[in-house]
Amino acid sequence: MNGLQISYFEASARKRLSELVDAGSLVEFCPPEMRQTSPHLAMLDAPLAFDDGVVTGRASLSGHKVLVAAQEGRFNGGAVGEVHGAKIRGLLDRALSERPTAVLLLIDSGGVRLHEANAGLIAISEIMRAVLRVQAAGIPVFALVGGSCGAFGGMGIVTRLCTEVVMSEQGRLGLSGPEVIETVKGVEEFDSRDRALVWRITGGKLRRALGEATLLVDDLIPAFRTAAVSLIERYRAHPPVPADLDELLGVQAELTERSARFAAARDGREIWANTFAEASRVPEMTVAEFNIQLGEAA
Amino acid sequence: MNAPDTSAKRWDNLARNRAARLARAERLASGCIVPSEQIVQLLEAVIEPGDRVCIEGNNQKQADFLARSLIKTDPSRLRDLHLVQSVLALPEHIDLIERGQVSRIDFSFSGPQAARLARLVESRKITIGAIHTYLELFARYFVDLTPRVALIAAQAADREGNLYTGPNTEDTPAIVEATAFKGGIVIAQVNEIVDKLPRVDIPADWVDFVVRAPTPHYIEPLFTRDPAQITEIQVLMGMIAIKGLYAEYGIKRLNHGIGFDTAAIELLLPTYAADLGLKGKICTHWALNPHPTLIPAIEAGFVESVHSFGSEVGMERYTAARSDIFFTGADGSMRSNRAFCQAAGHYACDLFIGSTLQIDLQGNSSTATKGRIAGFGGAPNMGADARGRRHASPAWLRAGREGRGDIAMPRGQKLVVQIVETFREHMEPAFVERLDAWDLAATANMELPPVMIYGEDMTHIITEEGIANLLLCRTPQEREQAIRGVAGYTPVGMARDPRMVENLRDRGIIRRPEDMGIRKSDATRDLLAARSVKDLVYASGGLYDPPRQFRNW
Amino acid sequence: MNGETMFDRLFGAGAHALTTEGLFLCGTARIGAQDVAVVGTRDHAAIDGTIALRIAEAVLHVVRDDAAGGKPPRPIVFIADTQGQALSRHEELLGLNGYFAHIVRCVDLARRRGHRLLTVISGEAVSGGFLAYGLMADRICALPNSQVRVMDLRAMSRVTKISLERLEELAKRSPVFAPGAENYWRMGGIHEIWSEEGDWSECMATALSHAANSDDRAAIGLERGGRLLSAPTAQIVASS
Amino acid sequence: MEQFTLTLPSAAIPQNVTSATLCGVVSSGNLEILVEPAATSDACRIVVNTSAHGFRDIWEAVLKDFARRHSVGGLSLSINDAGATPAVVSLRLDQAFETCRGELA
Repeated sequence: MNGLQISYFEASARKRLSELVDAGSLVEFCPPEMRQTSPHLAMLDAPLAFDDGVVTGRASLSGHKVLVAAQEGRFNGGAVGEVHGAKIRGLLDRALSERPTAVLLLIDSGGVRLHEANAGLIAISEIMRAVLRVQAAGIPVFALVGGSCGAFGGMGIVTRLCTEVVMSEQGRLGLSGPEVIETVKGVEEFDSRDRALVWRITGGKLRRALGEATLLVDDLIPAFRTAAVSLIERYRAHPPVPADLDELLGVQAELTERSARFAAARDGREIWANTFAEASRVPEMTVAEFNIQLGEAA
Repeated sequence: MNAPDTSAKRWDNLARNRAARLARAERLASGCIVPSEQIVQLLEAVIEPGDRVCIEGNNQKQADFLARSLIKTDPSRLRDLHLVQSVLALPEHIDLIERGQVSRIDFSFSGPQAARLARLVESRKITIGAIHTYLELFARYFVDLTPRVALIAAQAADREGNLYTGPNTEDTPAIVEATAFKGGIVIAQVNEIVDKLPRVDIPADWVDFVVRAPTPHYIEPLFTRDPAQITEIQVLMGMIAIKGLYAEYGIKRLNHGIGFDTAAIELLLPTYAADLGLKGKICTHWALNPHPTLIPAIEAGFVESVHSFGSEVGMERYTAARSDIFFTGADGSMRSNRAFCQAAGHYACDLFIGSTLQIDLQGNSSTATKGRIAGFGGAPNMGADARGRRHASPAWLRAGREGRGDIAMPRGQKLVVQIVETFREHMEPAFVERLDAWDLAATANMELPPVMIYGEDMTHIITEEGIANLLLCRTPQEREQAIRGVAGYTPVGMARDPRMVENLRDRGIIRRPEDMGIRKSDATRDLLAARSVKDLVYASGGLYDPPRQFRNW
Repeated sequence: MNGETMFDRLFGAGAHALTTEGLFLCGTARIGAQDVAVVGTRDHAAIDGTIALRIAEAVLHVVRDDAAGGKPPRPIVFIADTQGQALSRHEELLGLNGYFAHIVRCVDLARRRGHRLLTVISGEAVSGGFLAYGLMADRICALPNSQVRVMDLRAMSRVTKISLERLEELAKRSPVFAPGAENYWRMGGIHEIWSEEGDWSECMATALSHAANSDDRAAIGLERGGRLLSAPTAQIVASS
Repeated sequence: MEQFTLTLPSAAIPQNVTSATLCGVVSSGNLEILVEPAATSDACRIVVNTSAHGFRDIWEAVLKDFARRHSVGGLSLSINDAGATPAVVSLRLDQAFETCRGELA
């Protein structure tokens, strides 16, 4: 049918995965029919999902073996509970024995699931350590961020631990959600209902300009697929090596410089002004135009 | 023959009274320009007790500064007023009633103030003359409800008092015409006073005073629907409307109500309808505000002409750049006109489609709910057969044949369609045995239950279950079962006679999606030509400038 | 307890040389005969970019100095006292999560270089601030009366629309959502809770000797009965 | 949550279903449906878990119509619902059925 191409932002986790990897290649681990659901949600009389909001499996992507996890942002905001977190951690453990070409994490999460917050917090710290173990074994872990919940809380940290981060401009990445900041610090600090402002603080074009997202793509599943394939090809030739002292001292210097340069910044426009001749036009630019201008600036 | 006795009867009382009012105001103005800090004194000088006053406003622009100023006047001097105006939508409109300055109101729509108004009516603080349609109220301006003083809103004035109302011209010409030519006083609030206007929408000699408002008049972006909020069910109903109705009847000239259901139809035109080969065959001529969701259809070449009741915030540059489609002046900006567009919607369109809150078993529909006196604005004019119509079109003729059979005098009928999901949010059924309007009429002492569209005008109902064609029903029983037959799992729907409903389906009176060759699983949001406001901006080539609350970038 | 008293109890009087810089602290100490580095925060610090960079830098400098001096890698003791991440638009704009990820990488480098990592929760350990370094250690210990949580029950009740009474009732049966070091202990997120009466420097020495660089928290949570599904679920995905 | 199970007579699904399929997402006003093979070929077993209390009669009507409309004997449906309207439930049921048949085709 002559509609739009399939939006990554709007698709469910299962749809994203099925369109991202080679057709029919997904084999799911701990699939919904195992009904590994959250007893904690049940205890609080909240609705359950048969996969606890995350799909984990193996697939091929342009012929390469990958392990994949996709969080369902529409189920409890993609939040991490005990089972949900254990599935992602188990997938990363599996990578150590199965040695795929890459692990893809389709992150769409507000962070810890409040209904089982303690379990979620520990689970995320386990995922963080597992991501590092997988990378230390020479297997890249790619984060794809383009869903309605973005990547926040602990999953925002996990995203930044990944080898590469692919974002769409609709994707958002941060630590504390704007609503939390507004609730605690007041609307003057952060007006969470000003969606354009929220986007300028957390959105894909800001994260790409800061270099935190390594690729910015259109909000289309095939665009994410193309990006993932290109990363796989690149890392197949040069597997990741764990960060050494010099590299981390370099990052330290870079972040110190960022903090100093933008010591008073409170809006993405101030970051863009550093790179783009017409910073005010950045929000209106197409992804292609944005990438060209960013490339020229670099 | 004796000479006429001119002393016995004077024929220029209105003019002399007008002159007296202007004389009282003379010291307050320099030429026609009144400083904003003098506005309260001006109102007190020109308005007299018992006057019919119109404070311009619609569901779009509002003469808000003048309304705010009116409630600062001395209630002992300005009292017993009769408000004759399109809407009572600002808090100040109701404040004026609460201050005891108003004794009677005739209006069309009260939207956000509906609950406050209902309380005032119940406590007998105010008498409602009638709740009109817009066109009906405008008509009465020229018969028995002519304003004595009109307080209007314009974008700009020049120093002579010529007004530029631009894209948001809306009700202004109708109000000013009635007031100025019947000895009344016209006061305009403007956003700016300039040396040269882009064009003159209202000539200076129809305007008595101009005041520059401290803040620009408020305009509500009422016709913007964020495509992100359109549901799969609305996509499905949109597909049903296009394939089962628009294509079937060849609907070219039409009006859409506001809402996500109709926004879905607009966004399906360049995709679903184009795939069905319907470009150029349906939806070419519109009586419609510049809906942002119509942009993709316009860009796809679906649309030939759009005349508008009002404008829409953020659509100014787009409409100006598409002057082949929209009605624009020599200066390049659009001009709307609610009265003409209402007439166009009533007489020159073959179809009206809109949504509602309740439909009863006769097909009467209403958005009225208990405790709220809201009115319906223009919908009843759109959603009524134009019995005076004398020009034919294939769609109109076919509807007439279906409704009257072949034996009667050949005559067409307008297609009046309601599109609703069987349950609204919170599982409120859209189909009811009895409209809430009856209870409202009883508690508010209204002579008529507030019905938006009468059952006798309603020709089709679309729900997620399919289409009921009420034109083809031959008895009240058939009509009732046709309605029950698309009422889903509401109590009304569950009480259907399954055999009769199947019979109606065999006769094509009820058509299910599968009867029309529509696969429900095709109903996904990926079929929409825009999935977000940003998509609309891109579709417009950057010409559409959405208001802040619709921006997430 | 003031910082000095606490450090005296942890390391023995005179066996620590710590400097504080605002809410950040670092320095060296001894556990028995062992030299250790100490890095952490105090007074319920809200961790912002500045503190995050100081923590990361301190860890990198320990790694660098030990390597440069040809010394065996010293253990690093993290003192965790944080109310969580700083809540600010500016910090979000600059990507505070990325600063935290940087700490995590630095801690991971230390682990890979053979530094044993021990966390002592001395006041509060909350959410993101806790995730950034406290939860990354090999062995995590809590002093008595320390607070560990994501969100208090009142706030949780507001967000989840479940009544506070019901949450309090359920919290008696389940460790998964209510604040408390005890709950984290049952789930394996904290290895040890020390007692007020105990000899903390002895506890330190024992804890350090138990610090292994594998992540065994899910297994511990299963063993202690606080996290019954984590280990089995991960196992299903890891090896089905 | 309210839970109930229905076993509805329905003609046997023509194909042999061996694997499970999942359709939909559990989010406000939405639901997920897990379709699995079941032993009884002349009936469809449906387990409903819903957050909206007091609508069992409507659920039964919707599900009975579904079992009449399609040949779903031999299937077992498990539903997690977060307050979907009957329109959404019907749409999702049809999608689940088509997906399940599509996977076989």
